Amino acid sequence: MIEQVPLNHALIVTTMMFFIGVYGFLTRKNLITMLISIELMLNAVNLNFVFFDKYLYPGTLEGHFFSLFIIAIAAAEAAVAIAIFINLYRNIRSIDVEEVDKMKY
Amino acid sequence: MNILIAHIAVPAITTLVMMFARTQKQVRAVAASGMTLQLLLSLILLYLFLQERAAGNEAVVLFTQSYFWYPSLGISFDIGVDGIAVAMILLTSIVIFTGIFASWEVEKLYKEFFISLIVLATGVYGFFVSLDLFVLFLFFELAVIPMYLLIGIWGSGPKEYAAMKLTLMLMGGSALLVVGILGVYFTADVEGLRTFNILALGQQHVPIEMQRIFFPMLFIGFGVIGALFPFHTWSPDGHSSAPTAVSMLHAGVLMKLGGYGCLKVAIFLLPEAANEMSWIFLILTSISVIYGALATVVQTDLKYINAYSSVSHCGLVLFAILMLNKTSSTGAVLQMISHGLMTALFFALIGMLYSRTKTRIITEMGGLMKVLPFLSVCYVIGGLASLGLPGLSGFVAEMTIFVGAFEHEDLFHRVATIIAVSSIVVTAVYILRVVGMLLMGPIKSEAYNNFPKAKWFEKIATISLITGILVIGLTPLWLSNMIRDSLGLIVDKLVLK
Amino acid sequence: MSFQYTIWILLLPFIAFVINGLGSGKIPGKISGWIATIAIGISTFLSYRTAFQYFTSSSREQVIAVKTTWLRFNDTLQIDLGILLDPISVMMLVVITTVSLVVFLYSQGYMKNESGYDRYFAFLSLFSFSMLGLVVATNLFQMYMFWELVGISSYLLIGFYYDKPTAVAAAKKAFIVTRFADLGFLIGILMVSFYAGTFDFEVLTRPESLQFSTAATFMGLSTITWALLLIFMGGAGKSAMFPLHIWLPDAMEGPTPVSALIHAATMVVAGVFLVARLFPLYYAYAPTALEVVAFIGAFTTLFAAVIACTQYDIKRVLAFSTMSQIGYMMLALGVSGYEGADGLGYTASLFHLFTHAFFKALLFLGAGAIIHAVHTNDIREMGGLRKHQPITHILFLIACLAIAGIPPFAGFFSKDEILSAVFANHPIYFGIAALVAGLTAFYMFRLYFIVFWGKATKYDQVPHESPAILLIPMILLAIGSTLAGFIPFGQFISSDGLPLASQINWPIAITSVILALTGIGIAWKFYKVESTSPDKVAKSFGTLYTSATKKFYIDELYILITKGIIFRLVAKPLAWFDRNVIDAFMNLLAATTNWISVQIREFQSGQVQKYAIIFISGVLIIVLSYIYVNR
Amino acid sequence: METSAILFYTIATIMIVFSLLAVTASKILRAAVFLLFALGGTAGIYFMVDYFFLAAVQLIVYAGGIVVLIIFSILLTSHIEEKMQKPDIWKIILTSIIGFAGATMSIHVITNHVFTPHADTGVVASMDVIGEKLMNYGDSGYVLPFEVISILLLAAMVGAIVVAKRNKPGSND
Repeated sequence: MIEQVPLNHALIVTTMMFFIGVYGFLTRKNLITMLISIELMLNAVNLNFVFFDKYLYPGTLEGHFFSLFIIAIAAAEAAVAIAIFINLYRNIRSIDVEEVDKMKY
Repeated sequence: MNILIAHIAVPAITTLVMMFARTQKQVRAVAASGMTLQLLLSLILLYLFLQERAAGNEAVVLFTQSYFWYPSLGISFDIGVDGIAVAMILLTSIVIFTGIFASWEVEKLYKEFFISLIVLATGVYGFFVSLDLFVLFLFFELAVIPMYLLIGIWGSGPKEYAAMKLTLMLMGGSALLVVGILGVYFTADVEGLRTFNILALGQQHVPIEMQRIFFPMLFIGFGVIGALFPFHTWSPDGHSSAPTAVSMLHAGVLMKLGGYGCLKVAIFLLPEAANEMSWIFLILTSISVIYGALATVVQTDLKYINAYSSVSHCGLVLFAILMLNKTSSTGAVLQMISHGLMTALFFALIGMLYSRTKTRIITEMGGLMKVLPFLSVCYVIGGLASLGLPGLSGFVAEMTIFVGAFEHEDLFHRVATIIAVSSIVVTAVYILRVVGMLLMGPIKSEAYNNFPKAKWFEKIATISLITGILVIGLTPLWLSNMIRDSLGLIVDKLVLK
Repeated sequence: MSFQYTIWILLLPFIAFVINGLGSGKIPGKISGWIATIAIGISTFLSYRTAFQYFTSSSREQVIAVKTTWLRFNDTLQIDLGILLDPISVMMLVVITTVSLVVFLYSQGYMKNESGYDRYFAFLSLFSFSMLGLVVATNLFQMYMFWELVGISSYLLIGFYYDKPTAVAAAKKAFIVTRFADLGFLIGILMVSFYAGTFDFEVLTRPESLQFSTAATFMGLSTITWALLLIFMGGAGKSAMFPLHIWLPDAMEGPTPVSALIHAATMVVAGVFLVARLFPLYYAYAPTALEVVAFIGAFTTLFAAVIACTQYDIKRVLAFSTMSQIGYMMLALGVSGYEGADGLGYTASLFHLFTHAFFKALLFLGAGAIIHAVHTNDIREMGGLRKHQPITHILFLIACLAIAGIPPFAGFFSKDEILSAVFANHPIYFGIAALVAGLTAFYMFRLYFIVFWGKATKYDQVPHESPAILLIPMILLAIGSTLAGFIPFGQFISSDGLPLASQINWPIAITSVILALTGIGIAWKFYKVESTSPDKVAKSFGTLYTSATKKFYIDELYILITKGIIFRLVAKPLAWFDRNVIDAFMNLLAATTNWISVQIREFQSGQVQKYAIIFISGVLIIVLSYIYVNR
Repeated sequence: METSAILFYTIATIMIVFSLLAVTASKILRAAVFLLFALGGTAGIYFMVDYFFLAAVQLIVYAGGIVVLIIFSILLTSHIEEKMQKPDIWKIILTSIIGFAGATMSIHVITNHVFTPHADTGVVASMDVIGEKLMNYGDSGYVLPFEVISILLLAAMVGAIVVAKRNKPGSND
């Protein structure tokens, strides 16, 4: 079904998505929106795996499983991240990334 | 058991035993007995060494022992001593022995104090016995690090500043040393396994281009602790802030690691560069000698006076080493020992006087000869040794150096020598100035009459140091021969121009 | 014929020093004094025995009585400690032990009420030991060692009253000035030994056996000349030759017997002895250096004599007189030749050294007796003492006659020899020497008349004659001063070792006696009774007189150089430089490191996004460069 | 153009647009919702490549789990109406430059690289194939990562609870 689309185009889409994620990660101040950006990046990477799997090494399903595992890890990561955010919010009443610099020096 | 290993083991065991001591009395007793044992061991070592030599044992180093630590890198725990090392070990034993007695009344954290002091001494012993550059460096660091604690915790005045300064400058020297040692290790043209063994490295040849790079590094690296101008500034601050025993040990022994290292590592392993570049350092050391002496003349703090005069005297050590011949190098080692004893005596006495007068500024004191005759006479003897009175150790050392330095006929060496020689006048000036202001003249204050007389442990400390000074001063021949015989290997490598 | 026992001449005073030094405070003063005196007494006896034994044997060879290696420098140079006996060292042994014994005895009485009696005798014994070691040295370096020891014992004795600031300052000054001179001595020794390959006098006094390359020159003089000049500098320092004389007048702060022993009879002539010891070397290789010796000697003798005429401190007058007389000896050495009759100057110089020791010691001891009685050093506060101290008066008069060169006293003979030797060399030097002979007579009798005649001063406490313990030593010296001149000195001591038959050169002798009598006459006229004529004469000399009383401002010059220039302009700035430049540079290094790390620390801001920006930029740059490279 | 291609480009456009909106939206809840759309678009693409299971997981875990989690946490930490302050302009410019540079570089590499596609072997990611592979410990079996992930999830769960747990009053940590 996807075969009509050249791999290059598919990859360009994921690349754009990835760098949008990067942009978000670097500009957003709110930690939760930064997490959103990270999810975008992960998503782009997942797509890449799937595309490579489908176009270049069909049948092995390696990309498929990789994506599967990444989704699992992303879930775990999001859970921990949000736990940290909440704890942080409880402590300093803010989840602004610029105020979280207690660990400097 | 090998007697050299015993030299490292006794202090180590002493510290261990000390951990279980509770009261100040017990700690002192353990420390004193341990170091007395150590002094006896060193005397036995000297006896055995002379015995072996008399029996015709011509080996370069005696009492050797070798344990591999890390064979693939050629690191092994090699120990052995030649005449120079034996002399230095004996010096160390005397100084640490007296140091224990000089710090008899330390109240604050006494257990930790003695432990650090003896750990420091352990490092020094290890340095003198090891034949492996890596191990040598390890012990060198072991000797330098406790200094930070000793000055930082038990010091006086701006002690944190002084401790930091001293440690940082010595560490800077160490950094150069590491590079230099590794440089020699990697560039020596060796077949098969590389080695850190000094004697083995001595038989290998380092390319001259590499020597030119690594010689200054090693020389300055060791020179920093030997108070080479202009890297001497840690000495006045460090010594004036350090507690008595630490000043004694540091000026008496640790500064000697510099001269010893310069001679047995820098010059021995890199002889051609030494020949080529000695003039640069000769200029620096000549400056050191006269500059230290002149700077002493105007100081008013007793410890500063002694620190600057140490700069001058240790400059003379390096100066003599750089003359690169047997006579002057013998003189250098003699000067190290002589200065070690003298300066330890001075610092001990300064500590004892300070505990009574509560000041170290000479203009605030006077007439001590009347109230503290014993300590004053000891101070005068130390002063006379320092200004090179015949019959005391300083004379022997200085004259050997000067005769050695005069073996060079060219104008440059002549001028450098004459500059160095002229320091004896300046030395006389500052010694007599101190003696005149501090000990002579009318008694400065009524309170002086209530000063306690010298206590027994103070007497032990000063008398043992003065005995050393007198023995060397009156019968120098055996010592000078012992040192001289060990220098052959080093000096023969120096191709004289 | 063995001279082994001579070692005890040295060891006995040393043992006395050790006993008195270690037992300080434990041995009662009286006993410590006797220990030292007995030790030096035995030494004296042994010295006389040595002298007898040595001079009765026909040869005047050098004898090495004892010798042991003390320190070896390299394959050729080594320091031996030993005893070298030759005419001059044996003569010096006699002089030193005799004067020492006399002074030790005298001190028993003189120092009776001082505290630190044991310390005094310890130092005095140390001095005798070092001085004896100096004269019997077998080599230059041994001589240098004892030279230094002599210096330090002099320091200790001048500073004997260590709670008196002037004494401390004087001691310090004496040591430092001589130390400075010794610097020259040491460098000279090093140079000589480098070229000669030995320190031994056995070799050095036989110049024919040495090979000096005279080719090497520095500033127009050969290196060996420089070396010998530097050695002479050492001698000049100890012997208080101009311009290194400034310590000697101040050294009079010490106890008077010390001044008699050290600063009149023995230590200060060490310089003369040194030049005499190396005389063959000077003569053979460095005639220029000898000319310098003669010049310095001539200048000092006149210089000191002029100053002596203006001083009012009894001991300072004697000190300048000592300088003047040593200048005389130096002058004689400097003009001396080597062989046969040419060597008269050498003999004369040492003869004068010998006789001078007696009468100058006597003068000092006499001065001590006077000071003891009147408790002041200032001659203006004395007068008419001949009534109070008749014996001292006679003894002092003998000494004055001896130093003035009136026959038949000792000074006459030796001075006559010097004058003949100088006359043979150079008329200007002779003129100076003759003038000084007159001046000497004048200032000595000025002293004599003021003190013993003059106005009858009122004393708080009537001065009384000294006790026998002070008088007996002085009488011994007076005998020496009277008779020493009759010793046929040239028979024993001459530059080339062969007996020198010296006769009195009558024309010169008569001249000098006339000059001396003139001097005495003027002094008699001026000072026998109080008169205003001295002041008038002094006024007519104007600045010359005032500068002479101020010792020609040499002290001030020295203070300017040491305090003003070396201390203030060199040492102080140097110490400042060390603290504020070198140390500051090290601190700057540390501060810079600190500053850089503070700056770098900003990277570690804790701002995650900044880290991320840097991280991503880094990755981009790496990838970009990778692409670029693999294009 | 084939329908499938049209479908793909449509989904791609949706995805990119919503991604952009997600990172620029000034209200945080909207950003989460836009993220949901972008993730949904991804699931659509998974359907297009016939990975139905993956698509299902994507929808359940991402859209159903993570986004809900995010929204909850937003509700816990912010006001819904609260507008986020704009990032300062320099930051935006700098980041845009970095983003553009990165994207350009990557796209440059992608377009210039010649991929060699392999023919489809006809293996379908059906449930039984997936299950077999996940539980297989032989070649091309994923039982080890599977187990590791499961432990990781457990650990994350415990960790999240511990971190987020409200401290008892009076206790120090």
